[in-house]
Amino acid sequence: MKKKHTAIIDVRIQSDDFDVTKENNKLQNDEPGAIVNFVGIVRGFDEKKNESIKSLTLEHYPGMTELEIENIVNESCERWSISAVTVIHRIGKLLPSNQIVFVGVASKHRQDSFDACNFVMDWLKTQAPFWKIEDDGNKKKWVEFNSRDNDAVKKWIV
Amino acid sequence: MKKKHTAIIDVRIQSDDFDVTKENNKLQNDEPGAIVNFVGIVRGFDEKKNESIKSLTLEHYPGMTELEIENIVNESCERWSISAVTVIHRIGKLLPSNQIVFVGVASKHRQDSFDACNFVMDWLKTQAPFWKIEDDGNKKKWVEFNSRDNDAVKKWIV
Amino acid sequence: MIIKYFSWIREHVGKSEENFDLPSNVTTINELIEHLNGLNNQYKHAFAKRDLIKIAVNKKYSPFETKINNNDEVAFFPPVTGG
Amino acid sequence: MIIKYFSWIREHVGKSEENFDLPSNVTTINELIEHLNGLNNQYKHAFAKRDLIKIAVNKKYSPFETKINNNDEVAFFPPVTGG
Repeated sequence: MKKKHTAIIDVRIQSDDFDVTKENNKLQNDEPGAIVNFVGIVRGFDEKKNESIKSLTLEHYPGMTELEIENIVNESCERWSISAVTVIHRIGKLLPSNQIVFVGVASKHRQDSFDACNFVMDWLKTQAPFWKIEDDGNKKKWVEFNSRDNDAVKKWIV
Repeated sequence: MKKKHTAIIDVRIQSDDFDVTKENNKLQNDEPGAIVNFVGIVRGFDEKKNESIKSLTLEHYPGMTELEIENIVNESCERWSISAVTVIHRIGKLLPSNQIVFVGVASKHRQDSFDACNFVMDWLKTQAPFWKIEDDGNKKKWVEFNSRDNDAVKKWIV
Repeated sequence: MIIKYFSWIREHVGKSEENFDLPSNVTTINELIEHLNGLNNQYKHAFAKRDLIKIAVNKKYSPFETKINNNDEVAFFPPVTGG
Repeated sequence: MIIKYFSWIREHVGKSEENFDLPSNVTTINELIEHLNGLNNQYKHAFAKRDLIKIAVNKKYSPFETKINNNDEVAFFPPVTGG
């Protein structure tokens, strides 16, 4: 049985930075008791390749990106009782320590927010059409898909 | 086997509000790739009692509160790879829509932050010596312990 | 010993903290509660529902059977409701 | 039809998008890739590793066997790396 869809959903793809406090204020619809945020941060070091990173640049598939993220968010709203969800993903050039992605979920009971936020991030990593290219100062390399991310979504497949 | 303890831990009990953006900036130790935040919000309605709430007031056991939260945070640092944890819990009088509690966890890999943040909140709810009294405008009532919270910690007991 | 009371237990007892000379025949939390119950009805009322009483000895959760001495800090409070 | 290319597939093909008249004998994604491979080595290079190619037809993930027609928007890209 599917839950009634009353969550306020906000999905944004933007080059601008975001402010978590402001985003949390917007999530305060329908008196949530709980807000869970995920913030992804650009790291300055690639452990797999043992290389430092000067910058990375993100491209995406406009139109499909929004559709995919909305599908994931809608699915999370069917699985958990949620009052509002915001997903922001930055594109363009980003530097180490920059914020890259925000997922904020508001709900009455905290476990719904924890699970839905985790679910949205896991699926976003495997489904949303973004691609990163890393610049170490000398050469640029496309980031390879991380198989950990395929493992991460398995916990949601029942 | 226990993990090496290198996380930066910050536990604060305060009447002042907090700013999630500022707290996240402080959590950016050791180049985390992921930050997960939990923010608890005062609700203006008690569903169990079907009553609106004008305000609530929190008291706690100074000294023991900090010890209990530090124990919980230390335990989370042994279970997951974490670079920094901040816990802020407000005391005194709070109004509906006010922030009441913040748990922020930074880590390299996102699942560590999700699990540790969830773990800290669940144990904080059952172990940290805080007590809430609700004021509906006419009378004040001590909030009763929620048995859901005892169920919530069971998932961490292995 | 210092005894601290919180939440509605504090309200029933009528104080948040007291300095208390532990009698030599009182050696456990259980015996302390019995002793206090004998002093007046406020304690009796506060301690009436044992399953709603949590105990900390020196700021650590402790069971009713815990041995105590006159240097300890003992606290009585209901199940917690923070977060 | 519109064909879009992303990430290193875009770099190999040398363009991000093209308008393409679908020949009548090309009815699936598999056949489209074979057809493009016959045009020049850039396509051949781009499509060399099938297990690294994801396909979207009209902005939805689709398998290699998907039937296509001249009104579709087809996109080729490697496994995603956002977040």
